[in-house]
Amino acid sequence: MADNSLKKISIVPFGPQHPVLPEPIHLDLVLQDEKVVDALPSIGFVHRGLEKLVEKRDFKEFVLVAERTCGICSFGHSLGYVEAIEKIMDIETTPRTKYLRTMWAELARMHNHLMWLGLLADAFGFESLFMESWRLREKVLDLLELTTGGRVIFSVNKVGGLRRDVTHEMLQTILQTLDDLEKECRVATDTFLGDKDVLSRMVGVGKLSPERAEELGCCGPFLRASGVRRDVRMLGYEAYGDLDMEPVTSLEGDCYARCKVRIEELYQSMDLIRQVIAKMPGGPIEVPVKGNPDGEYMARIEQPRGEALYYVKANGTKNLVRYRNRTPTFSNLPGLIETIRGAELADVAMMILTIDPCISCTER
Amino acid sequence: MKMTKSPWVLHYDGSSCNGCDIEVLASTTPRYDLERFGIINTGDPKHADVFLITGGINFQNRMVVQQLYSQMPDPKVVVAVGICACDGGVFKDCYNILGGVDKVIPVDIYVPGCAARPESIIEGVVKALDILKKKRDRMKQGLPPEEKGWAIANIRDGKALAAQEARINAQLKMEDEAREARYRAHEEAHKE
Amino acid sequence: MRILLGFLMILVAPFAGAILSGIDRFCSARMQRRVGPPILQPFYDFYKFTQKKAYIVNGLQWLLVWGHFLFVVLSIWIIYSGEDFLLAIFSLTLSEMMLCLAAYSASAPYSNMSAQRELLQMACTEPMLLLTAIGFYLNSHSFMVSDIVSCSTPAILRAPGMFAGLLVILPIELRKSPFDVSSSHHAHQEMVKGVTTDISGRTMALVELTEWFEIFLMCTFVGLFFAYDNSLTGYLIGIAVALAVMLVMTLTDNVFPRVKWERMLAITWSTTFIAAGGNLLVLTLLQA
Amino acid sequence: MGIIEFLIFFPFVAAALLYLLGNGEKIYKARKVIVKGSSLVIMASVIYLAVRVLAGNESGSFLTEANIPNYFVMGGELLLMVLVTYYGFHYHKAYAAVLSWIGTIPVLWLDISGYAVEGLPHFRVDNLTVIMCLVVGIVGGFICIYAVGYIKDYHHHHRNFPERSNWFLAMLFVFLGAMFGLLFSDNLGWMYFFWEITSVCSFLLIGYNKLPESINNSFKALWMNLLGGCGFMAAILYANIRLGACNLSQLHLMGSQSSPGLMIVVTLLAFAALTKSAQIPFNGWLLGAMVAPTPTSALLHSATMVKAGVYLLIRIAPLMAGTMTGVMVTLIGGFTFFAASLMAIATSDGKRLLAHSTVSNLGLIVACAGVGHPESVWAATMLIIFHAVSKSLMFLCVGAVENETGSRNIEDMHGLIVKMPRMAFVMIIGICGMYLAPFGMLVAKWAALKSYIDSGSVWLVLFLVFGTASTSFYWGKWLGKIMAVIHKSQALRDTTHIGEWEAIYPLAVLVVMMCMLFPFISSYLIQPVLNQMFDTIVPPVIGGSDIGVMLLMLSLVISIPIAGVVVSRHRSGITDQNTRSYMSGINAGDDRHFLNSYGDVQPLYMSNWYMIDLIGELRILKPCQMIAASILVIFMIIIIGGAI
Amino acid sequence: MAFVNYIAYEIRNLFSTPATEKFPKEPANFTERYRGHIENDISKCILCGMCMRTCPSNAITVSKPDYSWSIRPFSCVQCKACVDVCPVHCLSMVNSYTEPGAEKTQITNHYSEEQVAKEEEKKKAIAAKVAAAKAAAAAKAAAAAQPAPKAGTETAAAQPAPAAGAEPAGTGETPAPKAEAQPAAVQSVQGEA
Amino acid sequence: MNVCFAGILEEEMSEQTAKMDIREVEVRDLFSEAALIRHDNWRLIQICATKTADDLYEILYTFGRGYEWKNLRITVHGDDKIPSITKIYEIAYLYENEIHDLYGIEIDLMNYDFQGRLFRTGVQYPFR
Ligand code: SF4
Ligand code: SF4
Ligand code: SF4
Ligand code: SF4
Ligand code: SF4
Ligand code: SF4
Ligand code: SF4
Ligand code: SF4
Repeated sequence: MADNSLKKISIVPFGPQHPVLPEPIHLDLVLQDEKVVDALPSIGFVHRGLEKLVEKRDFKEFVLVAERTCGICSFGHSLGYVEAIEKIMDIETTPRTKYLRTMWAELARMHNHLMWLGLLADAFGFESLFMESWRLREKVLDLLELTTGGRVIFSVNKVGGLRRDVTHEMLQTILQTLDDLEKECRVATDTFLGDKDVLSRMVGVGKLSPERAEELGCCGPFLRASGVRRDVRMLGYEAYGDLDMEPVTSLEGDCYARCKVRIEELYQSMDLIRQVIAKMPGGPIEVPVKGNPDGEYMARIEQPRGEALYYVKANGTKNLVRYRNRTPTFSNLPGLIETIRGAELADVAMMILTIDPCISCTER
Repeated sequence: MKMTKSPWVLHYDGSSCNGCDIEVLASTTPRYDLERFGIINTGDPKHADVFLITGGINFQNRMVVQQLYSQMPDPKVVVAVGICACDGGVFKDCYNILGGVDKVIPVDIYVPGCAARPESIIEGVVKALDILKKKRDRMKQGLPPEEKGWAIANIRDGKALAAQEARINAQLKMEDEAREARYRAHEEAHKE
Repeated sequence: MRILLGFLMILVAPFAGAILSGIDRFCSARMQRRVGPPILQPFYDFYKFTQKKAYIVNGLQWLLVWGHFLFVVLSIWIIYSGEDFLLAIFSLTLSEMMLCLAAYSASAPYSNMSAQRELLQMACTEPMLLLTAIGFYLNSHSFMVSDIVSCSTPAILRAPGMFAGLLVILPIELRKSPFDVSSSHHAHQEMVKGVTTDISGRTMALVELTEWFEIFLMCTFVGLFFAYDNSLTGYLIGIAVALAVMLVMTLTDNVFPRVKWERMLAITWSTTFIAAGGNLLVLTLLQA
Repeated sequence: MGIIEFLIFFPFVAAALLYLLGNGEKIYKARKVIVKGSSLVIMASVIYLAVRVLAGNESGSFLTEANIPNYFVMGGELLLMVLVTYYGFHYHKAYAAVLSWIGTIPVLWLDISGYAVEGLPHFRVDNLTVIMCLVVGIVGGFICIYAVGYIKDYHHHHRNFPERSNWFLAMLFVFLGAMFGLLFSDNLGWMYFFWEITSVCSFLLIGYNKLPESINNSFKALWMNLLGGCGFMAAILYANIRLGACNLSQLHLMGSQSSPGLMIVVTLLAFAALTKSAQIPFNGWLLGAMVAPTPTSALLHSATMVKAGVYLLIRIAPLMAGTMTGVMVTLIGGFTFFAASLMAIATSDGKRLLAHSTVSNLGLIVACAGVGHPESVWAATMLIIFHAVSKSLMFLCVGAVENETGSRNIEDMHGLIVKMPRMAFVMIIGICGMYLAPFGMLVAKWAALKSYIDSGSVWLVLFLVFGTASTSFYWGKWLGKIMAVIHKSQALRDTTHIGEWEAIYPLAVLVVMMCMLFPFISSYLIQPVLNQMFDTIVPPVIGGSDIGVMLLMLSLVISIPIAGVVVSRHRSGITDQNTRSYMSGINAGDDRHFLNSYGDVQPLYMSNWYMIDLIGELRILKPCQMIAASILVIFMIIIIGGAI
Repeated sequence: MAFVNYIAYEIRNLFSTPATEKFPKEPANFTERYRGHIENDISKCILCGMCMRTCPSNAITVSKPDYSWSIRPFSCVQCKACVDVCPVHCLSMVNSYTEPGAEKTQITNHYSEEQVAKEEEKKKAIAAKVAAAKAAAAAKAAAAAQPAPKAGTETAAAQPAPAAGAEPAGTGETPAPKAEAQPAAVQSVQGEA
Repeated sequence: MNVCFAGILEEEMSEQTAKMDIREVEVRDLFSEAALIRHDNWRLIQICATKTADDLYEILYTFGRGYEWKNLRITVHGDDKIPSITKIYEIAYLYENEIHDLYGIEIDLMNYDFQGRLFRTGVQYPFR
């Protein structure tokens, strides 16, 4: 009798172009006041159809396309792809290859996590922290450019090995920079984890229970922040088997936990890189590749955003039959929708960011 | 005073791989700081002078790009950042990529690179400003902005695009007609 | 004479406001370790907007934006010609309301949502603005600005709570973090560009211009707390404090995340209630 | 002389005539003529009265000897009691009957037993009366005119109710008569009689369509008003027996020696007034009253009946200044102002929102009256005038919109400015009149604020500032909805009856005119009230330069749309280019649609903010009533207990 | 505490020098490995076309008949694949990026006079060796393959952007030379004929 | 629901091999198989289609538990209708819509059916 609450729902198009979304994803948000009652994603604004390119490019050359699935985990994509091919062709790469790949993968994780922190800060309107994170990220990019020649697209992997070696001086520079970086990062990360106003935006927002996270097929830091201890790196691909690491987890399952997990992973990556450099073996960086692959394999790689799968099916010709990439964001989307439901509009941007969505690999 | 001292940028990510995309963002951050040229990365097409677009055009985002372009007030310039935006890059053979940005809106400056380096993006925007000024002058003289035309028919998948538009228009028309009918019924009832 | 001063200040205000906003942007950039735009950047922006076509969504919006502008100007005129302070605040409120309505009139998702948020922001600031006026009244027993500035004690002595409350809501008026809920100068905002989302070109220039006036007006509010006896020292202190406050605002902009509206409402209303209300209580008790 | 009696009796005559005329297609014309004619007569006579009184020709007290009328009054009271008893038992709500007995029998006994003080004038005319008469007569007249067309439409829509529109219109006129009676009465007993008539009228009108909900709500209104009536009765008894006073003006004179006994009377009267003006523990009846047809809501529940309560409070305002009673009244009023405006935020039903807003504004007036300073009385009077006009305008508009579009929900008024431009324009005027700066309400608020500070009531100031903030929130929301320009949606064919326009336009003009003329209203109408009430020359409340600034604002507000029209005429469209509104780049063809996640065209619909979960009626109405009720009870106990 | 630290940090930043590069005033500095743009030492190039076939974005066109090697820098994704594949190492990745421009240019390197002369010599020698009997068949094949090289050899094209269809090798319309599994030798023979 | 928290078991850490654990099932058994798997607390990792010959498609369902994983594979023709497993795994809708949009294989009774507009492509069913 008192509340005539019939017509109070608006449907708002959120994205594809929206300042807090660096990437085009679209959500229909069903809002009541500012509360999100329901959300439905639509993807495809970046869909290029690159998986079908395997029919036009030969399998070795396809590495270059695969890594352009995305400019952020570009290294991861090339890694996953060559890993799958190498498994099919039974190629055992050299130890130095493995260590260098691991190092780059971790550097990429660092730049990604710093970038993510910046974007997160931006999502809750903390511009200076965004600037700070990205300033720090530039240092990682410098390292990557120094060693690979590219800031975001590295083009170092190839089937059977690497295209570039890294000199001793470069490794020293990396160590040096890491030390500086670790110190500089503290101010920013402390603010993320300790500032009361920042916490007020993150704590308790977008909770996801471990059961639910598993059920929704989440992966990566998103999953680990819900308290599930799974990190595909533990499978020991490349050099990870030789390194000393533990998955970073957190129990809260909210945005704060996701932020915490990523920050800890940032420091963990620094640690891993130090380990890698300390153990770095010498030797060649590639092995000869003969013939064409025949068979199928699905490689699993832990990318900054979580587990990515690279399914390759080949039939003995130089063009593959199928290349399929199931990316972390794709499997995190249902989790995202789940957390958005019932959230505040102001939190939507942040929630979207906490899965660290990468649409370009989701849609390929 | 020159209007080129305050170009505001609208950044839209077409079907890029994010590589160029984050480089555009990176160019606003301390290391490169676009703001020292008065450039602000605004999220609103209606305030923007420069349309920075990364990535190629695909079947689905074509309308978005055109929409945003049409919402930017004249004079305006378009800067295509990255090889993908220039001509489709490694994806130009993909079935869903129509090609570079110039397939659907006129592009004034191409910034090559995969990914385009922030320096190069800055340089591109600065170059675009000259064009912006020229366009302003043209506008002052009452001339239409020189814009290179484009047509759906020129694009691969043109037919499918046209079909998509037709579908949307049909839906809109249906809506309109339904509303009309409602109004008419109401008026009928009033006539008694 | 006073009326003339009012008109003079209408001319001065935009320049002062623009320079202040230029300084703000410059300092903000430096705090983020960037070079930042030149101090005169706001003028460039303004000029740029005047050079652009206005793509507007409807004519009503244009009118309302003019209304927005005129009433802020009126507000400044009222204050500097020594008229009623409370009326200046009413005029300011009216002007903000017009901006909201301009956004509403676009009937577009983001304009609409931010208009609602803007209304909420107004609801957050209005009590405090009124209490500021009351603070002055309690000091000088008049709402007339001419009486306020010639009162023998500066208002800050009697109404420090009001001053504190005003500082808390100032970020709202200046559209700064932590309270830049409806529209923000930052690029990345869930509301896109807030109430100005659907305003463009020359119309937008007007909004910018109005914003300068608003900055100046806010400085005036701050400064008024320090004016006494119509004396030069009072005015100078006022100006100095106003400048310092602007710097502090730049800093707050940089060290706070944007809060959510519930928190904004809670913070502003509770500080208003506690600081200003407490001050009011003490003053009335003292006077009684 | 004569004009007073005429004003009281004429409406009854008109009512009888209308009732006897009956219903049916054929008499609609005749009825229209009668209603219009009587309304115009009433308006003319109040204006005549006003002119005479203001010119100083007719002022003071009349009718000292009134034995025969006294019998009429007693008979009337008895009749009302019987009526209520009948309805109470008929609908199994015996408590109403009981309350009615409690309220009526002692008064009858008083009159019969001879304890009643006699020999004093029963009528009084002064500036306050004149102001109220003007409000009731003019606004009421327009509403009656509106009602003729409206009720026809109403039955056209609601064919499921039996048509009793003759009865409805008659009731409206009866009510007007009662209202005049109440205003002119100085004698408490007479006042009480008219007071009860208004209560019963309101009861009958709320239950007009005899739906279960209406019946329930009408009884709610009845019992609350009767409860207030009991308070009134107690006051009369105490005044007559213990103080030997039967007139309001007598109480006023006794004010100088401010005895504790007097305070009891004042408190009881204040209690009665609080119920009638629907202050918070009693606001339920006003909200429920919104089920009635719109003219009822407009007439009874915004413009007149609820004003009876505040009228009484203003009458006793000087007595309350600085007393506990004053504190109680201001507390309740201030709290009501704030809480009701919060609830209004969470309301989307247009009429219900108006009801909340009415309660809230009445709260402000009540608080002003409670303060009892000249300035606050000035503000209260000003508020009454402006509120009555603007609010009734709003009610009429909402009613007309409802008849037109089938909904009175604010959400459905989206884009009204395009759909029904004339109506929207009038509504905009109405809303502006309710809360925007240069319009009357705000002027009055300005004075209220000043007087609150001067009286040192901190809580009132706080209530006022926070309440003002929430007030502008909900009006702003509504205004925004109306002003949303949706392209491509054609205007609806405006089928509002001419009769409705005949009421709406003049009221709209009145709102604007009053804003422009408010300095005159202040100095010629209200200032004398203060002088009479406080027996001194009260300095002008609002300063000369302030008036100048306010008028400047007003002229700006008015000139902007005019300038817009002129400019758009001359420049053939202000727009350089119209563009689509921003929708994240996926507008589908126009402003009103976008492509949704399924790739389909989705019409855009934007709802307003309501914060139902935070401040919805369901959530805070009960607690607020508890708080207010306990404040009321505690204060009454303290005051009355202390006095006894 | 974190909050206070951060405020202190911001204030310190206000007075320290910005981290911004001086880029437009001073030239950008590139690391040695930076993959900027491709340059071809045409004097060494044997026009074998390996680079053309490897290039993932079809940026390179090699035309034997015209003795030219051209690259469209606005298509090159700087992957360095061509450099790695070039049998004579005449390609190099220079560490400065291609300047942004209003047109999508194409850079063409022609053989110098002497080189052309030398090639002509060689060709004649080869032509002599090739049996005259095969001439007819070769001519036929050449006629079929004619369009492909032609489209590729438009020089320094000021191509109007929207003339979409006409864009060389930009879309998949013109048969992309590289994806075909044709043996390279045949193609060169075709070019000669 | 009771989920096995992924403990790090030694045998799971063992090297990935080129062998994938794939079980071929009939289309009609898919639903019941999936239900059984779900019952054992396996999560859905991905669904992926491959065109192996003209009008012959394989669909691979991958499930995981902790670090373990296993696959089901069905083989269908282009105009076959396959059952949706969204009743069992609610998140399968994204994968299933994707397969429908790219391969044109009809999938019955998905909980969110984008009607072929999850990926709006110029070419209908590009992978067909
Ligand atoms: S990849 Fe990451 S940084 Fe890039 S747009 Fe997506 S979310 Fe943003
Ligand atoms: S997860 Fe994101 S960053 Fe990583 S590859 Fe995918 S799109 Fe790129
Ligand atoms: S040009 Fe390269 S880096 Fe840029 S979007 Fe395209 S593939 Fe990514
Ligand atoms: S009754 Fe009259 S106003 Fe109502 S819908 Fe029917 S015709 Fe329209
Ligand atoms: S639309 Fe509503 S008000 Fe009109 S007749 Fe129907 S129920 Fe009654
Ligand atoms: S691969 Fe080297 S030699 Fe061959 S054409 Fe290319 S640049 Fe010339
Ligand atoms: S660098 Fe890569 S893209 Fe550029 S020309 Fe060489 S192979 Fe082609
Ligand atoms: S295969 Fe033939 S064309 Fe290719 S590089 Fe070797 S010799 Fe040259």
